[in-house]
Amino acid sequence: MEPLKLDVNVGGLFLKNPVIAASGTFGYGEEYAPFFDLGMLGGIATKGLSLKPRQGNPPPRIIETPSGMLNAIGLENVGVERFIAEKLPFLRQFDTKIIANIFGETPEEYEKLAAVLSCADGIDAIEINISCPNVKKGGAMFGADPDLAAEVTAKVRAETNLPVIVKLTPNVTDITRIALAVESAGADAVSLINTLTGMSIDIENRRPHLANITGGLSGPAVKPVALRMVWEVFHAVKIPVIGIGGITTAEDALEFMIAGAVAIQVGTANFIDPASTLAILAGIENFLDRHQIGDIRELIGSLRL
Amino acid sequence: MEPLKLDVNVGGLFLKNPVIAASGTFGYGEEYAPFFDLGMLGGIATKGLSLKPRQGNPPPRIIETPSGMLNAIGLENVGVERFIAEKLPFLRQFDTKIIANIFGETPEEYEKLAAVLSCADGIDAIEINISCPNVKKGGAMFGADPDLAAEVTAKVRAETNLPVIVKLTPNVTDITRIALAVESAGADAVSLINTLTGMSIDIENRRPHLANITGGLSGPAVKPVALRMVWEVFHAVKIPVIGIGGITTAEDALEFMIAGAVAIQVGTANFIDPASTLAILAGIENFLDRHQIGDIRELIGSLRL
Amino acid sequence: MTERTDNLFSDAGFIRHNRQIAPGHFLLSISIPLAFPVPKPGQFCMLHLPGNEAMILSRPFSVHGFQKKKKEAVLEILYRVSGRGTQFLSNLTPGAEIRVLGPLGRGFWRLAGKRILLVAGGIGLAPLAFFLEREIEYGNHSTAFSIYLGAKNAEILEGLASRIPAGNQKLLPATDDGSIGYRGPITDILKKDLEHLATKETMILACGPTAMLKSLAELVTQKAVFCEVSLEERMACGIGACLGCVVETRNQNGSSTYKRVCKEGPVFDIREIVWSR
Amino acid sequence: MTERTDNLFSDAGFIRHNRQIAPGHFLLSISIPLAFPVPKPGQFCMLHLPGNEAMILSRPFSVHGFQKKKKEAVLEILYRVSGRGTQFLSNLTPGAEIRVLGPLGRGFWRLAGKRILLVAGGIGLAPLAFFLEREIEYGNHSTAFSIYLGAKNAEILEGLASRIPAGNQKLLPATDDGSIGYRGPITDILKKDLEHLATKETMILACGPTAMLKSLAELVTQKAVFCEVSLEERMACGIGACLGCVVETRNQNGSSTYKRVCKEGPVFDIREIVWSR
Ligand SMILES: Cc1cc2nc3c(=O)[nH]c(=O)nc-3n(C[C@H](O)[C@H](O)[C@H](O)COP(=O)(O)OP(=O)(O)OC[C@H]3O[C@@H](n4cnc5c(N)ncnc54)[C@H](O)[C@@H]3O)c2cc1C
Ligand SMILES: Cc1cc2nc3c(=O)[nH]c(=O)nc-3n(C[C@H](O)[C@H](O)[C@H](O)COP(=O)(O)OP(=O)(O)OC[C@H]3O[C@@H](n4cnc5c(N)ncnc54)[C@H](O)[C@@H]3O)c2cc1C
Ligand SMILES: Cc1cc2nc3c(=O)[nH]c(=O)nc-3n(C[C@H](O)[C@H](O)[C@H](O)COP(=O)(O)O)c2cc1C
Ligand SMILES: Cc1cc2nc3c(=O)[nH]c(=O)nc-3n(C[C@H](O)[C@H](O)[C@H](O)COP(=O)(O)O)c2cc1C
Ligand code: FES
Ligand code: FES
Repeated sequence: MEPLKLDVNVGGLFLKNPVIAASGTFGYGEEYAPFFDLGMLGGIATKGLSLKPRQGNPPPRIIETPSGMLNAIGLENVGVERFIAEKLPFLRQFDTKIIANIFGETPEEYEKLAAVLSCADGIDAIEINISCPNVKKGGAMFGADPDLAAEVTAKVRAETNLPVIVKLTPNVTDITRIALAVESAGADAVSLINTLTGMSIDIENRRPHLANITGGLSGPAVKPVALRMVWEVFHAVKIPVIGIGGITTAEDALEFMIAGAVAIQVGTANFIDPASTLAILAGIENFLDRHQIGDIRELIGSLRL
Repeated sequence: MEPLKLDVNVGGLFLKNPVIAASGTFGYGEEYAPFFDLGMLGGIATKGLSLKPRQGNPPPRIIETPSGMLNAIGLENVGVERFIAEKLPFLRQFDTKIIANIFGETPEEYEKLAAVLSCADGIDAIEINISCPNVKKGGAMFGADPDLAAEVTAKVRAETNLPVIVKLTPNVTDITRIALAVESAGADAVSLINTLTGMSIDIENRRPHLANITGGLSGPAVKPVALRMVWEVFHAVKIPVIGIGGITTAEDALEFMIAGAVAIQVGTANFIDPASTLAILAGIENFLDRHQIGDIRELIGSLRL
Repeated sequence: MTERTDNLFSDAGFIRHNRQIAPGHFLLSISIPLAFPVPKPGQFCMLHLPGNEAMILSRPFSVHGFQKKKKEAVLEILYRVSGRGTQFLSNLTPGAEIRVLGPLGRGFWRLAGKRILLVAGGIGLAPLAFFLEREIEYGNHSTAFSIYLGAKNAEILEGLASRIPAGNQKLLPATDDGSIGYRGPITDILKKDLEHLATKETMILACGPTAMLKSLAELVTQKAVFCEVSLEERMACGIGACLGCVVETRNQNGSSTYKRVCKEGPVFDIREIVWSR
Repeated sequence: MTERTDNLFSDAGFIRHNRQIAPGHFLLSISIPLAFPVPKPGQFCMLHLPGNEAMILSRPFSVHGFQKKKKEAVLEILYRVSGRGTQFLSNLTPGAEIRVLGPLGRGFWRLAGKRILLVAGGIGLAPLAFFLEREIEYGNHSTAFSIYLGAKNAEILEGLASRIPAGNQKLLPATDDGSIGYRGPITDILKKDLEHLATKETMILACGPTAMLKSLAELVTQKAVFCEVSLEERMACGIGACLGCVVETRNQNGSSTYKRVCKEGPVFDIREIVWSR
């Protein structure tokens, strides 16, 4: 029998399989290395990186919700310099693609981040996070406005030859407008969704569960919304779409790929089981086998209406 | 001991308690009458009414999702005339407030519906549904645009002396903009949220689970998003806010009231247990007792930051 | 329009036993309060899956058996594991609490007839066996019953057949793999038999997969035989409130309307249904 | 910066027993594969709640006991029902599968000392009892141990005390209602005792509610006694990846940093913590 073809091309980023660990849920890889060979993954998106190290928001930062969780980490990270010096060498040991997720408070910060990362050896793509709901400046502000989103994208595009992925926020009226804007501005791919803004209250003391008051909702609860948006964007743009949001099982991943995602990212599920990504990959292979599909690309966007 | 004060004023709609059955999940009341005295509820919002009867969307119309469900009923209803002739008399037997939920394809249709319902004896308020994601024309289209939302509101306002509640869609970038627009246009209250647009795919045959492809997500999964929006709108407008979205327990209802909702609606939970509304009401009373709060209004918007 | 059925029950029952009768097929016995109204064959219940809060909707199941005892009533459900909810159900053990809403919908019409053919596709036997049990109980001797039972293989067929109440009805088996009875769709046997039956004195009650019901629909429009089918559709409320469970039905004037399987059904005259999918 | 701990286990265990030791307090015994690395006192595990998919996050619990047997290892958890997850846990019965991730975090530092005071607020006893057990096991005779145990009432205190390994340590009880021992916060007794103890030769290990730890923090900054505390914070991953579980800590230069309870903790030098809430 022919071996299964699992490799996909995400706008110039070539992955050996479509399973990527999502930004912010996989640390810098180190924490998951005890559980399996990270080289089995298609790719790893790093925790969001900023120019300077960030402390993030005060705790409590997380709370469970029905089939989901809210987080307000606030983009705590070691900063791009220390990432390159201390974290990247570890990641580069593995035969997987490293996607640097970046975050800035101004378009210029994104620009500089792209420049710095393009010089660092071992980054395979840049994912622009214009969709973090948990920070006061930047983040989702850029992601909710097509013009700003395009500006950030264009600035990054000009600084790098790496594939540029723009990560979109679901907290908008029409996500296809933002997707089209960043496509025109030179994005090689879009990834969606980031978290939906949510809130949770401790009724006994009448305080928000999160110190930041609101946080980002992720996990199985958001899957239907994420899937709908992936399907909409897939039909609106020509660049590849990476599906994210509530993917916990291979079946979930397959829904996204059938809806049009060329690859998928696994976020919150990593917390449910540190080996989730592997189980998802194995389940995808199993499904292809069972349906005698030799190449995963046959599945992408194959929804029958 | 003083009796608990549970009554609330929703912009001129006086409810004996804050628990309302949500539109589209409680039929025209008849189906729930076998389970308890409907007169125990603060209010009942009817299935969305249109000028002419509507067939709704083809089946399948619903599918379960993690801690939630998608529906694409497509506003099947008997039409406003038959509602008044055949359904309203039944509802009026009970000592509860009847909120007519209305839906049109044009602002003029909303206007006519308001006129017809204002003449009918026994309607206590009108809830304008500008947020249904499951119909091609009208619905969410009006709810996503502040100007259109205001236009519909103003037209209804001009036709009726009944309290006018505008029901908002969560599928927008900034829900406070829509809330402010309908407030200026004369709304007496806003209710939120309607469903989040979502999708689900049957991977075995690669078809959408819903004939309508997409549907509206409701149930516990959406609660964090709904609560965040209620809190945002509560701080943005001066008119009262009705909280809706995933309310399944008294604790959920209390979260919304602490966040600023003067009343709450229970939707999907009616399917989980037909007597959910009563259990929620009992739980609220219990909480007030336990915390020695004599008047529920002390709770509204009492979130400590 | 809406029929009022005030005689409804929604409360906790307890699992008495939950035992496998064939691979993937289970018989669930629930002890419920005597207040549970006596269900008619063809009616169904909504079972709430206890514990797993991610599955919010109750699952609909036909009543397969019902007995009143001294202090409790016993409700029987025959089910097949076909997804995550039924998988979950199959793991529940005696003593577990389970919320039951029912009895729901309208049951089979009991028309006088010389001959009643019960056509069951797999787990579709559940309500038909209950129908037959009631007929036997009421001492209906003037009618001849035949059960056309299709299943995947002999093991499943025999497990299901063990649920047919004792009587002198005829069992006509068919399996997909021919491991017992006719090899092929059960409607094949039925078609042949119908050729030499007086259709006026015959009525058919059927429950099973859509493909079977579609074939049946073609069969009975050729032969003018009265036929009722129990349909399945995804449900949320089970009581007629959500409008989630509709099927397309034909009106007299040729136009079509949606009817609620949970309320106007689950049993319909087969001629009423528009078989689109 | 990040310590690499490759010695991690994530796999299914089975519940051996799950029994109430006092109202709302349970002892859970889990059989896990021998591959589970030997935990140090103060380390914790994440337990995945099986079945209820709406609760997606695993719950952190200190290791309360650990034994290697011939074919399996046994992990013991002592827990209090404090919310929906622990409520769910308390209903699990022997034989149920439960996923365990661990051992996690760093444990208590074992400094040589003449006198070790273990200060436990209620369920905070769980890791301290394990610490003591190991000391006794290793035959540490040169150190005197005292256990300061505060609880709501006598019933809970006695239930918890039954989990203290046999030895010749002193137990100093306090309850909120005075039904046994001192009436009031456990830190009151400790404060008095600290007055005539040579703080140089004394060290304190503590675990309990934030209010207790805060009083303790004040106490030990007055007296210069070495004190380690095990902290609690909401967790998602338990392994240092999500940055969800941070606490504010003081740096040498007076500035503050967030540290992950799951990775740099859960045990911290009490002086390091910025007690804001
Ligand atoms: C009136 C009626 C009577 C029924 N009687 C029986 C019976 O006696 N024995 C039996 O084994 N089955 C019966 N069914 C089918 C049974 O309800 C489904 O097999 C069951 O709901 C599947 O749930 P799941 O979670 O395992 O499947 P999943 O596919 O995981 O369920 C996902 C969702 O789809 C719904 N769903 C899936 N399949 C069906 C279906 N065929 N019909 C309706 N909803 C479905 C579920 O309720 C759930 O909301 C009946 C259905 C109806 C409508
Ligand atoms: C390192 C560590 C060790 C612990 N050891 C023990 C122990 O040995 N015995 C014991 O009974 N308890 C222990 N706890 C506390 C225990 O984790 C919580 O009581 C439990 O998570 C509550 O879950 P719940 O679903 O019942 O509560 P809910 O309040 O319903 O939980 C909602 C969410 O909040 C989280 N949460 C609630 N309270 C706490 C808390 N105090 N700490 C952390 N997360 C919380 C839950 O994990 C969950 O995500 C420990 C906590 C930590 C961080
Ligand atoms: C704790 C946490 C931290 C996150 N941090 C980031 C981040 O730094 N950058 C980013 O682009 N997305 C971040 N995300 C969003 C995820 O990458 C993902 O888009 C989202 O969680 C939805 O996917 P999921 O439901 O699979 O988790 C974070 C999510 C979580 C839960
Ligand atoms: C089956 C179904 C039908 C609905 N029909 C209507 C409707 O006719 N008009 C309307 O304004 N909202 C309708 N809704 C939305 C609900 O009233 C409510 O806003 C939403 O479901 C969120 O609340 P919940 O999570 O409590 O269900 C419907 C929801 C469901 C699930
Ligand atoms: S299931 Fe709700 S109307 Fe039939
Ligand atoms: S729980 Fe995730 S970093 Fe500590």
